[in-house]
Order: sequence, then structure tokens, then C-alpha cells
Amino acid sequence: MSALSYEAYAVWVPIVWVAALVVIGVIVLAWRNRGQKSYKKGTAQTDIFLSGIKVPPEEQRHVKAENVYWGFFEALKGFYSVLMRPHTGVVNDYILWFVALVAVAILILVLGA
Amino acid sequence: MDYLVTHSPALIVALPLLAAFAIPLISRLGPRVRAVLCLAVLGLVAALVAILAVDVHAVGIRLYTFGATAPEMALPGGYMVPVRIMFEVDGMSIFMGIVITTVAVASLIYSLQFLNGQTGQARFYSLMMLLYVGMMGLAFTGDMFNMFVFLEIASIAGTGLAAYRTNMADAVEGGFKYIVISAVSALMVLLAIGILYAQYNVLSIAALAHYMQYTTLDMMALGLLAGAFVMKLAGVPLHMWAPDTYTVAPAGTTPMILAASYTSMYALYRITFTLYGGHIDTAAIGWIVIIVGVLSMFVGVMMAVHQTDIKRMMAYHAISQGGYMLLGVGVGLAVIADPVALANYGRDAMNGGIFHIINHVFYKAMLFMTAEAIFFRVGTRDTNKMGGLARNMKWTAIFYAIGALAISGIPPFNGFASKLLIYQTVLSFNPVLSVIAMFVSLVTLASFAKVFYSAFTGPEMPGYKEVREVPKSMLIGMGILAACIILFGIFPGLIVDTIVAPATEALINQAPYINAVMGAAP
Amino acid sequence: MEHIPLNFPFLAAMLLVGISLYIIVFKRNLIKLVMGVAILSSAINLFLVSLGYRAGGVAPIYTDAPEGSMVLPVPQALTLTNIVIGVAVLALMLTLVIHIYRNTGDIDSHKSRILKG
Amino acid sequence: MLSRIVRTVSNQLIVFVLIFGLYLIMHGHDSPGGGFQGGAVVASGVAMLLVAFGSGEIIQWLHVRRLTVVACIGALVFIAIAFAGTGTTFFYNFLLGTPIFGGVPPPGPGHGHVWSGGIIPLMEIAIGFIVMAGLSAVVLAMARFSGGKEIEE
Amino acid sequence: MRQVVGLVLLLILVSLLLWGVLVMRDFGYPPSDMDDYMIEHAQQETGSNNVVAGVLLDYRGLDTLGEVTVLFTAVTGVLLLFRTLKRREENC
Repeated sequence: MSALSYEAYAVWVPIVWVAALVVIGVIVLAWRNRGQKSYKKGTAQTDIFLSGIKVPPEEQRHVKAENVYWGFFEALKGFYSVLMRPHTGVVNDYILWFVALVAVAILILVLGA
Repeated sequence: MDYLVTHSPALIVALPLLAAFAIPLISRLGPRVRAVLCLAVLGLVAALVAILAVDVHAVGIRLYTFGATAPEMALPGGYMVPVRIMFEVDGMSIFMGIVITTVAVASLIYSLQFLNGQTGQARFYSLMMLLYVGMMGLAFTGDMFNMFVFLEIASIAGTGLAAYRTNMADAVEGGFKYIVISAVSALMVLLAIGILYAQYNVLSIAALAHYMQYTTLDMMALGLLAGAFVMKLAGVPLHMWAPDTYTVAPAGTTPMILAASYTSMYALYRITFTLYGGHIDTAAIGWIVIIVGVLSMFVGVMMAVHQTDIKRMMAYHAISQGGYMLLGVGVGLAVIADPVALANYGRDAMNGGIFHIINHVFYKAMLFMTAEAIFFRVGTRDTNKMGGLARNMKWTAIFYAIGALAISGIPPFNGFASKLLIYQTVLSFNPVLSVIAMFVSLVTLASFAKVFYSAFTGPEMPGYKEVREVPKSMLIGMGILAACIILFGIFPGLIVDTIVAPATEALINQAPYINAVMGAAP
Repeated sequence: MEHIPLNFPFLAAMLLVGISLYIIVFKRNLIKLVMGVAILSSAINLFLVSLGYRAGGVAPIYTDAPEGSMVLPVPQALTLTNIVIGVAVLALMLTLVIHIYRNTGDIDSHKSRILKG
Repeated sequence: MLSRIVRTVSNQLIVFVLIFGLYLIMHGHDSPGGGFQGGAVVASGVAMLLVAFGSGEIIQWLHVRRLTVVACIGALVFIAIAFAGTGTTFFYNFLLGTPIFGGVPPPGPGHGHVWSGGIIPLMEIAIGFIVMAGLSAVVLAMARFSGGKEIEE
Repeated sequence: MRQVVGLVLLLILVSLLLWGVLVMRDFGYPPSDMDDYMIEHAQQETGSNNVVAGVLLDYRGLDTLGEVTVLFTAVTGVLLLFRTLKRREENC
């Protein structure tokens, strides 16, 4: 058994981190309590204002999963079309990749030996 | 007690096998009896694994020869070649045993209420036990052909479970893909075993390592074995079956199939380190492992961000996290011939890679369980259709959040503990790799945040107002794993010292493994 | 028995491995794919059992028949094991093909792919 | 269902197939044969009946459920014999030298006898039951399912 | 394109395997330490005249247990997949 683990990297002392998290939480809560007390639910104060356009009902306001990070995927369109091409879902292709990798691996190992 | 310690390697495999054979008969007495039997057997086996772990960590390698006059008698009297099958349990084997047993217990508890009212339960539990037997046998065995047999048991049982929902076209398709790639890779393993047997006329791993001449044919066998096991552990570019199969497998079994693929990773390590250890060009092999690892990390995570199917996204993350393990152990393998680098960072890199196995299996198993809990109540895996589920499924949302933070490497959860080891050590080896690893972690967090945002938060969707929390047994199954995640995150040093370091030591130092069998031979 | 030049049985087994891999990679019919896996299994059985052959050997069973040096018994045991495993895998594969046909009405591997990307 | 000739012949032939299969199972330890081979022969007999009579008639007296029970009992007997050796080691041949199956054949060539082999003949019988019941169940379920009917749970 | 690349890689793999078995030891002259022990001792240690049966059920008994388990697993799996589904399950 070796003497290693986390003493060599004294970045990670979990108890300290947990304590730090608790302290941060307390500070956040304290900050929150300093907020304005005159805020009232259910009045015009909490209504959504969308430049005068009629606000859609609640169910339609939800951003769907495929729309999250839309810009990211739009920017990387070329990359993703390359990445998607091998993922054909055909079982023959899976075995073809296997044959290819084994052929290359054996070639490397045999030539290296 | 002495009896238990001596015979525990055999009993750990044989008792669940006995239960698997008995379950179709026992279930005639009712589902309650069957559940009690399953839990009792797995509990007993878990106790045996604990006993064996203590023994292995105290004494060293535990040898069990089947059918000999004494368990330690590997070589027949005055003879230099082992003729019988033996189990050799060292630090790495027992580490895998602990991982598999914990996941199996959690999955079984989770399945108890998940399956209520469905047909074919008796055979389902039987196959679950058989899958457990296959994985444990693969982790414990010291014989090449026996490894092949247990690999097949695990594959066939996994296929039966993955295709459980036969009325769904995708489930059957995922099962078929799994059995095809398992059959082909297992037969390639058998071909490699045949090539090795042709030259040395032995089948025991220790004896093969003892007699190994490192000829061209041996290298060919190494290529076949490595290709087959990389296929089974879903490393890029042989990963494409994994999302298909993980996605369709029913709840309790996805973690088990996941654990089965990491058992194949164990087999890969066993072969590269123990069977071929020491003499091959370790730097080259190590770099191959590192490249496969980095590719897995990158491609897996980039594919995962794109997914909208919740289980498919998690499956791609499983591939990506597998890359971290390969990266850590690959760095160790690349510098194994250099004692200074090994002491400086190689050993810790391997610790990180191996520690990541147990961490990843735990949180990914829990994440799969939460995904299946959503499927259980909502009836879909498509995240586009979900929304506001946290209002009614509070515990599931909490467990999902714990798992998501753990997989992204946020302190104080266990994912951070192992990822920190990997980042630090890989930084000393090659800074670029470390940066890639951190970037992958970032994208991981982004993709899990996306699913958390679109599935759990937001307004209640009209169809899901009546959704309730999942039954208790499912929550208990997830809770066990969540407790492990938090504990491992808070006491990482303890875990690394007690179970991970012996595993690393067992991999780096192959001599004890060989001497346990071939000690008497010249 | 004379010395046999070139390892013909081994070569035959490896050719069968190649043929079966060709079938698995290029045939789109799932039944043919299953047959390819069966041929691969048989090819490896042939390889294993020819590993154990000893020139002029007899079957490894003690009988009243005339003696000779026996061929190796272990490859025969391994082959027997692999035959049974092959049967098991084949049964499961065919079951799944039946289900794929029932669910999608097709056994073309390029058409029945719901899971991709 | 095939013609009357096929049905009559297979009805007579099944007896010989069964006897041959049981012979292979019983004599596995001293002549070519064994549990797997004998069990497969018996299961092929069941397949022959299935072809001759059709699955509708066979299923009336050969239930999949009963076959499963036979296979389970065979497997349990097999592993129980292996467990019985744990006094020394798992799979230890503890019956060798005892009155039951304990005979040790003289070294060198010679015809063996049935009462030798220790646990081997017992295990061969257990394997024979698993294989014949298991393969028959698979063939029966496949025939039943491809005929459009599912097996009973 | 896929056909050509696949065929070339397949040919590389097969030719490597063929070359490998050509340079392997001669057919019919195997090294036989382990097997000679079994041939010599099978009658005394296992009590069976059929050495293959002795290997299968005594020296390598665990493999046979695994083999039986594989068969049992396959039978269980096939019967699980051919089960009758209830109406409730069909819907989800």
C-alpha cells in the first residue's frame, strides 16, 4: 500500500469545502433577507410585460430541450454533420469499425514487435 | 469463519448461481418469497465479498483451485503446469467485486416495485442473478478460457434483459445489436485464446504470463483481445452499440449492463498489465490507450450535448466518462517503465483512473435510475415533451441534481475527487490532455443543465399534472447510491487508501499474481 | 503419418473466419448476418480442434482398440463448450430476429434502425 | 401436420431416439458421448415429433412450463453435486473410491465400466436433463410463436 | 466507398491472420505438457476412461458449469422474450 492520495495535492480537503459552502449559503440567505419587503405576489408587480404583446399561456412559455443551446448547434453545424455521419445505427457498420480497428491494431503491434 | 474465508471466491459465484437456478421454481410460492430470496442471497454474497476484501487486503492474493485436494494447490504435485481452473482474487479483482455487488444490490431493490404487475418476472430476476454471476466470474477468474465463458454468460443475460420490452421495436433492436457485437467480440477473444494455447499449451493467465515469449503471434493475440475488449467497454470508435443498448434496457438492468462493460475494462487491464506486462513496449501501448481515452471523452460528450432522448444522452456520457478512466490508466501505463515518473505522478494517475470506475458506476447508475423513474411515471424518454416534473417528483429531481453535479466534477461530490486526481497527474504528464479533460467536464455540466432545465423546471406541462413520485423501493435503490456518492466525495482519501491503492498496486506489480500460481516452478 | 507441409487446417479455419466476417459486414439480411456469426463460431471450433491434433493420434478414450499416442483432450473440451455456447447465442439471436420482423415487418439491417445518431 | 406415413414412422422412431440419447448420457464417462450429446439427441427427437405432428398437438402433453421445471431441477442437481465437494474444494470428486460410482478403472487400455467415475456420471445425467428439456423448450416456444401463438406464462 | 474501404481492411485482417497461422508451429506436433498430464492421470484421478469427459467434468469442471449456465441463460432469455404480454404493458 502506498502513501499517496490527497496529501500530495492539498487542494481538496472536503471538510473545508463543505464548511465554505455552508458559509456561502448563510451569506446568500442573509443577502436575500435584505431585499425589499413591499414586494407583493398576485398584483401587477409580478405580471410579465412583453412590450405590449399578449403573453402566451404558461405551457407554451417553456423552452424545449432541442431549443436550448440553439446557437451552439447552429454554429457547429459542419462539425456535427461530420460527427453524425459514422453513427448510422446499422449493425454491419459496427462490426466494420471493429474489423478496421483490429486490423490497424494488429498491424501496429506486429510491425512494432 | 476460516471455512468462509477459504471458500468465499467459489461461494460468491456459486450462491447467486444456485439462486438463479432456483428462482423459476421458487416464484411459484409467490412474488414476496422470491423477493426475499433474491435479497437474502445478494446480502449474503455482499457479506462474503466484504470478508474476502478484508482478507485480500490483509494477506494478498487469494487462490482457489476448483476440484483440487486443497484450494491453494494450483500445481499438481511435482508438476510445473497448472491443469485445473483457478480463481485468483487480488486487489483489482476485489475492487471490481465491490463495485459490481453494490450496483447489483441497488438495482435489485430498485427493480422490486418497478416490475410490479408485469409478466415474466421470475425469468427477469433469474437473468439478473446470472448477469451478476457472469460479471463476478469475469472479475475473479484466473483462466483465459473461463474468462471467455463468463463473458458469454454476462452477454447473453444482458441481451435477454435489454430486450425485455419485446413489444417495442427499439428495445428488440438494441438487444439484437448487443448480442451481435458481444458474440463477435467474444469469438475474437476465443481466437486469441486459441493462438496463445497453440504456443504454450496452458490456459491459466499466470502460467501464460510466466511462459510468455512475446513473439509476433502473441502480439497478434494482444491485438485481437484489445479490440474485443475495447468493443465491449464502448471506447470510441467502437462505441456505437452502447447508446442503443443502454437506452432501451429497462430500469434496474441498465446499471448492470453498464457495470458489465466496466468488467470488460477490467479484463483489458488484466491482459495489458498482467498477461503482457513488463516486456512489451509500454509507452506505445499506453499512448494508444490515451488516444482511445481522449477520443472517447471528446466524441462522447459532443454527441451527448446533441441528444434529446434522456437515456441516450446519459449513455453517451457513459462513453465519455469511460475515456477518463482510460486516460488515467493510460498515463500510468505509458510511464510504467520509468520509476521516477511512476512515483511522481504515474501511480496517482492510475489511482485516479481506477477510482473513477467506482465513482462513475455509482453516479451513472443513479442517473439511469432517475431517467427510468421519469419514464415509469411519464411514459416517454423524450426531453422535448417534459417540463416542470420537479413539482411532483421532488426526490427524483434531488437525486438527478446530485448525480448531475457529481458527473460534472463539482465539489463536494465524488466525481470531483477522482477527476481532480486525473487533472493533476495528467497536467504533469502532458498539459494539453489535462485541458481537454477539463473542457469535457464543462460540456458535461452544460448538457446535464440542459436536461435539468427542460425536464424538471419550468411550467407544468398539461399532460403531466397527475404525475406522482415513484414507489418507495425505487427511491431506496437510488438513495443507496446517492449516499455512496456523498460519502465518497467527503472521504476520498480513505477510499483511495483502502480499496483503490491495492488495485493499482496489483496492476503495476505483476509478479505476485504469477508467483501465487507458479511459485514452485523454476 | 507423414509431416504435413503448410498448416492447411489452420489456413482453412482462418479463411472461414474471413468469409464469415465478410458476411457479417456486407450482408444486409439479418438472417444472413446470424448465419455469419454461426460460421464464425464454427470456424473457431475448427481452429481449436485442429490445434489439438497430434500426428498419428487416436481419440483420447481408453478402449480395447489398438493403442497410439492420444490427441490432446483439452481442445476437444473447449470445442464442446464453444459449440454449446454457439447454440445458445444462435437461439437468442434468432428469437430477436423474429421479434424485429414482427415489430417492423422487415429484416433489412439498413431499414430497421430506429436507434441512430 | 404431415402425412400418416411420417407420423407413424416418427411415432415408432422416437423410442429408439430416446434409448440412444439415454445410452449416450449414461456411458459418457467411458465411451464417446456425454450429457450434452445425449440431451441434444433427445431434443432432436422432440423436434422430429414437432415436425411430424405440428405444435398444436405436441403442446397438449409437453408444456413449456414442465420443461422449465425439469431444466431447473437438472441445473440444481448439477450445482448441488458441485457444492457437495466443498468439504475439500468446490467441484472436488468426492465420490471416487466410495461404493457409489466409486470404481477406478485399471490404468492403460481396457473397457471401462459404468460404476466408475465418481461424480462424473451423476453430473452427466443432470446435464442431460438440462439440455434435453432446455433445447426442447426453445424449439417448442419458437414453433409455437412462429405459428402466431405465444407460450403460456 | 464504404464497400471498398471495408473490403481492403477485411483483406488486411485476413491476410495477417493467414500469415500468422502459417508461421505458427507445425500442424500435428503440438506442445503438450498440460494435456500429457491429463492423459496420464485421468484414469486414476477422475475414474473415467473417456479423458475428454474427465477434462470436461473434473479438471475443467467450472467451464462446464459455465456452459450449462450459458444454456440455461439462453433458454431463460428465449422464454422471457416469447412471453405473453399483458394488455397494460402493451400501451406503454
